[in-house]
Amino acid sequence: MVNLIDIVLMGLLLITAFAIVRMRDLFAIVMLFSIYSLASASFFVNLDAVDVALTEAAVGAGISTVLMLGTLAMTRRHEERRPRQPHLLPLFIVAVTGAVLIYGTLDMPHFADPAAPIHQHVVPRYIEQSGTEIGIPNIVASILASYRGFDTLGETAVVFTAGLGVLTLLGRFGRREELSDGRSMYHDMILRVIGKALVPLMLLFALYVQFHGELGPGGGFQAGVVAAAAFILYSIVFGWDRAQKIISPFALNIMMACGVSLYALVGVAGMLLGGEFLNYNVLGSYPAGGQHLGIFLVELGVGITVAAVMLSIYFDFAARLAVRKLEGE
Amino acid sequence: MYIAATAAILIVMTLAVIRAVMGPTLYDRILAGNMFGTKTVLLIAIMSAVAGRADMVDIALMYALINFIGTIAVLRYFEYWSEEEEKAES
Amino acid sequence: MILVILDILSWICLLTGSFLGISGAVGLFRFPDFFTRIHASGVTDTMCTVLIIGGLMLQAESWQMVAKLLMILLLLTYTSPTSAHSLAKSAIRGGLRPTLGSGD
Amino acid sequence: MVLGLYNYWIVVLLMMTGFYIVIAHGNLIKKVVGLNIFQTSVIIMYVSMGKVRDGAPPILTDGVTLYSNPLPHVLMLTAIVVGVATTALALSLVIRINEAYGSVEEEDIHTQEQSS
Repeated sequence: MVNLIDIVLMGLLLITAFAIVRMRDLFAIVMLFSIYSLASASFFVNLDAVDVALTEAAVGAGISTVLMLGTLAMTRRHEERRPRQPHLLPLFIVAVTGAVLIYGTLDMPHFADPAAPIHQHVVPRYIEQSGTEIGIPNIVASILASYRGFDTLGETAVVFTAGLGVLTLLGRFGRREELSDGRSMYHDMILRVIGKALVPLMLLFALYVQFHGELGPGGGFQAGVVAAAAFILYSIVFGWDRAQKIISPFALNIMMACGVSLYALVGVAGMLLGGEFLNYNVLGSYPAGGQHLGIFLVELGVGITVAAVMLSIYFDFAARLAVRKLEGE
Repeated sequence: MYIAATAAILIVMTLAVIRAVMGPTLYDRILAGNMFGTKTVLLIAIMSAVAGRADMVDIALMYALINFIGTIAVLRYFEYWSEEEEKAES
Repeated sequence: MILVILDILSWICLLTGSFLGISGAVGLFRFPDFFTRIHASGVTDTMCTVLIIGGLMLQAESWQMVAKLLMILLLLTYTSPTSAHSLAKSAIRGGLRPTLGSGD
Repeated sequence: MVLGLYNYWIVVLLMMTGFYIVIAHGNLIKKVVGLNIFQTSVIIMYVSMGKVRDGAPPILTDGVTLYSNPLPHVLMLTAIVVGVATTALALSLVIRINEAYGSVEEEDIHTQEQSS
């Protein structure tokens, strides 16, 4: 059954990708891209990558679709039909690169081969030892937050930097309370009622994903995205100006920085207590307890940063849209 | 029995993708995307039932929540565009 | 005995659900215009979800699984008619009209 | 013998589709979508390398000994979130370009640059 799902989903991915190449309507492209990412996420579940699937589900169908639609609202909807130089050169480059890559795959071990080199080094130790060394069932979480905690600190910093970048590119400083992004969907009663019921559910689910991440799929990255998505839903249904009154952009900027700092401070705390940077063993009275505390705090930091960055990015886009509307009038 | 349900859902997904690629209107594409989303939820639920693991159902739950946002966001921007067009006409 | 009955019930649920799903997809694929298509998918989608998730619930090994599936069921029964409704409404507002028959 | 590699080949095809969109199309938004397709296909590549036949998801459960490889999952999980953050950055650049040049087509921007 794994292979059946695998082949069908691969086929669907190919169909969507080719359709995206041919399509001119950018809106249709965004829709197809969201289908593409849904299909790839079910593909990840099929290949046992539950954490990756959770992330892709939250990011691909939610945040990136919303951001792309926001961009389309501010630019234009159609790709200009314009004869360019014959497509032969790009096609040739692509064909050559593809042929080289396929030649490269010939040396790779077969799909799902348990004897592949990738499964022989480092990983057996993670799988065998993480249960006793870290003491949490989700191996992905223990690698993410503990064994490779330094990597994750870097990634969190990258997310933070991207958030800052969007803020510098699109954010307008100064008063923006009087702006609004126009008629919200507030007039639609069914949507309003359902939205009101769903937002708290999503926030609850975000907390569940955050704190259950050590036992099942989940963790700071996913939880942050879901929390941001809840506020985005609120903002879409009730209007951006209302959402801003609940959580102000200034507070978001502070949260962005606080999350990364929390992560780094946990590392420094390890150093002060006599271990290495990001060594959680020394945080508690016994190593596994220290690991628990460390992973909990680190994931919390990641969650706060990711949620704040995603929401701040969305608010920046919405603010730009509102400014555009104001200038257009 | 699971395999029959899986096959049925995969067929539905394929038809939905074809509809999304063919169009012809944007609403058809959104409808197909929405249907693809609900069927993805079901597919993942079945996969986790086959694996017998309750924690994989979380992913399906996540989809059920997020897919809704996608659809609503699309409709929101549709309204935005129709406002723009109204303004352009008046 | 009870297990066999549960098995048979869940099979019936899964099979009917799959059938409904496929009929909805065929409708989505074959029907002539947007409103008939949304009719096809909107009518079958919810029932298909209820049946398939219900079938899985009958097979579930733990109460945790049942509770989570129930959550999915609730969410989908909330969101999927809502999005179908908003979509149809938005299509009407966007100027799309059903193609009507020739009146014969 | 070669059939065991079909997964990687389809991934290469997907990757090249994304690459083609990036180099052959002039619309900046479409280029961003192309980059995203490329990125997703790289993620699929890594995740397929991590799959072990009959393996379980890498969450420790009693009675299961064979797990799929968790390391690619960790790397790709962060890559997805970083990917969406950088996509947002790219999109905001596109918005600023559109404000400055009034177009998101590469050729329009180029001609405007030439004439000024």
